[in-house]
Amino acid sequence: MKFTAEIDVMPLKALLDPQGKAVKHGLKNIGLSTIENVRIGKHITIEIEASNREEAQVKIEEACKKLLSNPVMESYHFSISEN
Amino acid sequence: MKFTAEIDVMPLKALLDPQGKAVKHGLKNIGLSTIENVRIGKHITIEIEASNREEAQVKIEEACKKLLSNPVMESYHFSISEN
Amino acid sequence: MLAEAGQENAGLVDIGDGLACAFKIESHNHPSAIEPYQGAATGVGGINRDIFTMGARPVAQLNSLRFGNLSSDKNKALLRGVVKGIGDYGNAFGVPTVGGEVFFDDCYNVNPLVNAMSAGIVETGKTVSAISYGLGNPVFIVGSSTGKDGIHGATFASGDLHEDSADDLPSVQVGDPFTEKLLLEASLEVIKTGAIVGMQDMGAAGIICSTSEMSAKGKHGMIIHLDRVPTRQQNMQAWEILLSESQERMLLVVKKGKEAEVKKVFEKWDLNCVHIGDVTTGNQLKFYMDRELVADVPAESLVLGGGAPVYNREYSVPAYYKENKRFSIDNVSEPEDLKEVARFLLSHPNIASKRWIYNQYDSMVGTVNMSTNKPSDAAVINIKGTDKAIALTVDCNSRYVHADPEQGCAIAVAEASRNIVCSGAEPSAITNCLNFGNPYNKEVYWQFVQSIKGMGKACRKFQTPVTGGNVSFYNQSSFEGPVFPTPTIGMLGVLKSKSSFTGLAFRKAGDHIFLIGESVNDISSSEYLYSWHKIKKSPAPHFDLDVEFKNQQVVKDAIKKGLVCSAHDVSDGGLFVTLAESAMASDLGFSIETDF
Amino acid sequence: MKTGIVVFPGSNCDEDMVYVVQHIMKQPTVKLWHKDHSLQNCDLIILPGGFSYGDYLRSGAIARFSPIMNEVMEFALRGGIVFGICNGFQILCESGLLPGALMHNPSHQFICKNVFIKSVTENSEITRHIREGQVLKIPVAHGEGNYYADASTIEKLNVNDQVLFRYCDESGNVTAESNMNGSIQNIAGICNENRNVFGMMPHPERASDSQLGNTDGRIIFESLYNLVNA
Repeated sequence: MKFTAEIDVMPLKALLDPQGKAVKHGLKNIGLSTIENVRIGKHITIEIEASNREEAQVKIEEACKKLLSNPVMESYHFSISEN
Repeated sequence: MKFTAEIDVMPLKALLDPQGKAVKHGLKNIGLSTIENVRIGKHITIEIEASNREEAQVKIEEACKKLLSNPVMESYHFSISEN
Repeated sequence: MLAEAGQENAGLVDIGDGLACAFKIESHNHPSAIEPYQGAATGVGGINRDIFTMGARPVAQLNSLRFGNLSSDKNKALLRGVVKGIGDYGNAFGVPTVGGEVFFDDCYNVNPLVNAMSAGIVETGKTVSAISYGLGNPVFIVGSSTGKDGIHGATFASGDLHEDSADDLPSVQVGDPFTEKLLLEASLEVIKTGAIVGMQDMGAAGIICSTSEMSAKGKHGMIIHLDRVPTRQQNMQAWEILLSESQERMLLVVKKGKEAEVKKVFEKWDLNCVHIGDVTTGNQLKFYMDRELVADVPAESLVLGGGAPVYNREYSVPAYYKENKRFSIDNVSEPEDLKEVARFLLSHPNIASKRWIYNQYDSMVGTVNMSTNKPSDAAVINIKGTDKAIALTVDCNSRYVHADPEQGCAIAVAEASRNIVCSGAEPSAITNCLNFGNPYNKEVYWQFVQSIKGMGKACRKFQTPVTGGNVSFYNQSSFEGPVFPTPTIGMLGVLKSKSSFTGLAFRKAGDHIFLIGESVNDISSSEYLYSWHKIKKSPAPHFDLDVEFKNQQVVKDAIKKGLVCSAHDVSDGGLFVTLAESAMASDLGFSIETDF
Repeated sequence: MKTGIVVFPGSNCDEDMVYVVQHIMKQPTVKLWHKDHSLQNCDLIILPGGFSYGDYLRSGAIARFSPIMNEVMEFALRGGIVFGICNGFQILCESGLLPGALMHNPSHQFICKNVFIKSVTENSEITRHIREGQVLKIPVAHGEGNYYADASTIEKLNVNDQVLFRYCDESGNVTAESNMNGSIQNIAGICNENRNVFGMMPHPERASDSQLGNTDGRIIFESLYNLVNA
């Protein structure tokens, strides 16, 4: 069975996010001034072959832990849907 | 009212995604070989003050069109939730 | 020397033409082991702030990196992360990375060394000191907002920490090169207004450190309102604001009445500029939080030498030091296939081209790097508008220092001086970054004491004063011992005239090749012995400081007389590698006869 | 020709550009601060290299909305000459003054080294003094230099002779090996349809000072200012 995982990897909340700060400034320049907080991370989509949803879940969890996110600085969450 | 927008900006399907390819290779190295397709883009969260959901929708749409994504090479979609 | 060592944020040396050079090297070893990218990036940020906080504009950066064995994926990842961190920060900040060194050895497996060096130019007399005085003068904090960065790093009872939920404490400090570039331009601009009494960048221990250092130096006190400090995270406590090590922030003491002028500059550059307190008489630092006195400490006691405790540590000669002496070249078999040895050495990570690394650094921004199209042993930086140039290098073979700290450290200074001389410059002064193991280990402290002896001896010989530097202890290897003692030497040289600039590449077929200095039948601690024969125990290579000095004078005079087409120092890999490097840089070959 | 060099927060090659234009090309030069709205009636605007807004989000994405860009775009639409180098080229693409976009290098690494580029048209203000096919050694320094545009845009660029430079080897062959950032058809520089807005990724200002041992870039400025070997 084919599944698609939508993964978000974001910098930990307490960390300074220089990119978010700069984009917030940019949004102010185009008149969007009622913006409080901008944070920027990665969105990763993965198509994965697995015998069932649980197996896909376990594999994606492992991918996030081992490679896709750096636990020292990032947190992740993901959703899985059947193709 | 306070709203949070979750925005995904992804490279256009037609484009080569070298980073995606590198990550797919990395995943194979840690034993996750049943992976077809990896694509990497940006996940942006924005907290925005707006009188109602429609206004927040319009503002985030404008932010995506004008700044957060470049139509030549990227597409975007977002969801808005009330805080 | 214009500033006494340790007095200012960086060493300051007069280079003539009414100009001075501020330069320094610093380590960011432990943060880089935790998170290589940000650890290295914030190291680059910190060292550059030490330069422009004195009013000098950074013109060149170098770095000295040490990693464990490249066969391990972890070390490959550390190398990739550190190099990308240095590149991303340095390139965005806009100062060219013009030189450096990298060395791989098992002893650095879990504890990489990341030393960053920066050099800046300032008109003599236009420098700004890290000082505070003048009753009523306002104190400003400028630059990034303050967060709970580096708080867990503070030596606090763990009891105090549990009040903060774990996810509120940033695990790592994130560098923002963009804000640092704004801070650089704003700082240099505000200095020109003449409104500044003193300026200090915020490094370790943030506000508490900068307020006390500046006050102790100016023999005045301060009243600081911590609630006025712009913060990035909600409800920060007083002690967190005091100790925060958030990056890209400076403390300014401004002349009373000039506040508006200062604010205008920082507003132009979209940076925080907040009046958080005032200078007082006496030497007490009074910190208030919402008008409640939370700390009242004398500035004097916190400052190095101002009253901070001085320790006298025992040391003892390590066993390996004597064992090394038992090595003899006679029981080293000569390999049959010497070509194979040559190929092995030329491709060894410690010797092979480091292009993969330095091509990730912008080495040309500022259009001052004369070594881009004419590679030279030391990087030569054009001082526009004068006939002068400066030369910069960073050197240390830590394997030699491990074998014999006194001799090895003297060799490090000698090699730096050799690189400066071979590029056509006159050695001027040094800064150093002393990376050692746990100082409570007697054998480590012996390495430290001996290295300082060797450095002093060599610096006196080459007349290159030590203008300051940095010490990093507790660099331990994976097998519980210390890493190799690594006293990295950063040396500045001056070319009175750009015409003496000399490259390392051969120039024309038919030019004669001269070897200056006597060759000794000695392969101790060489890459050949250590990596090809895998003989790890041998003394430091043969070295005579007086002969070394004389050889360098010969090269200096030959260059001055215009006799030299190129000059290249014989170091790692020996004569063959040196000749190969000069050949490869010029697409010319060489033929030499040896007399034995 | 009075030249205005725009300084964005994070630009770091503005002084390098002033040094070449003012001291080497001997042209009157002013720096234009990104918050101002006056181009101080310059005849020619240069957007220099650097990391405007730290290259955050996308190189040039935020700088494109700096206040002065309104005037720069009006100036360009009225036919004024605008020349963007590296970050300047990225800003011109983000603002739509030039077609296409600059994506991340395939290696996802910053690349700084000398490369060879070949002029492929004499019909432009910055290549008019350069023989078509002439090879120049010019340094590049970027992390997002991978020029991309859709097929029809590329077609138009070629048909209208809007491609100015292509990456090549030392003898002028446009090869895959000489393409260090993946740009389509080795495109290193282009101009707009009206031929008054120019953009290139390599840095000619870093190859214009004889003290640095390479002046191949000077001919581009000599073309721009219609001077003969200044």
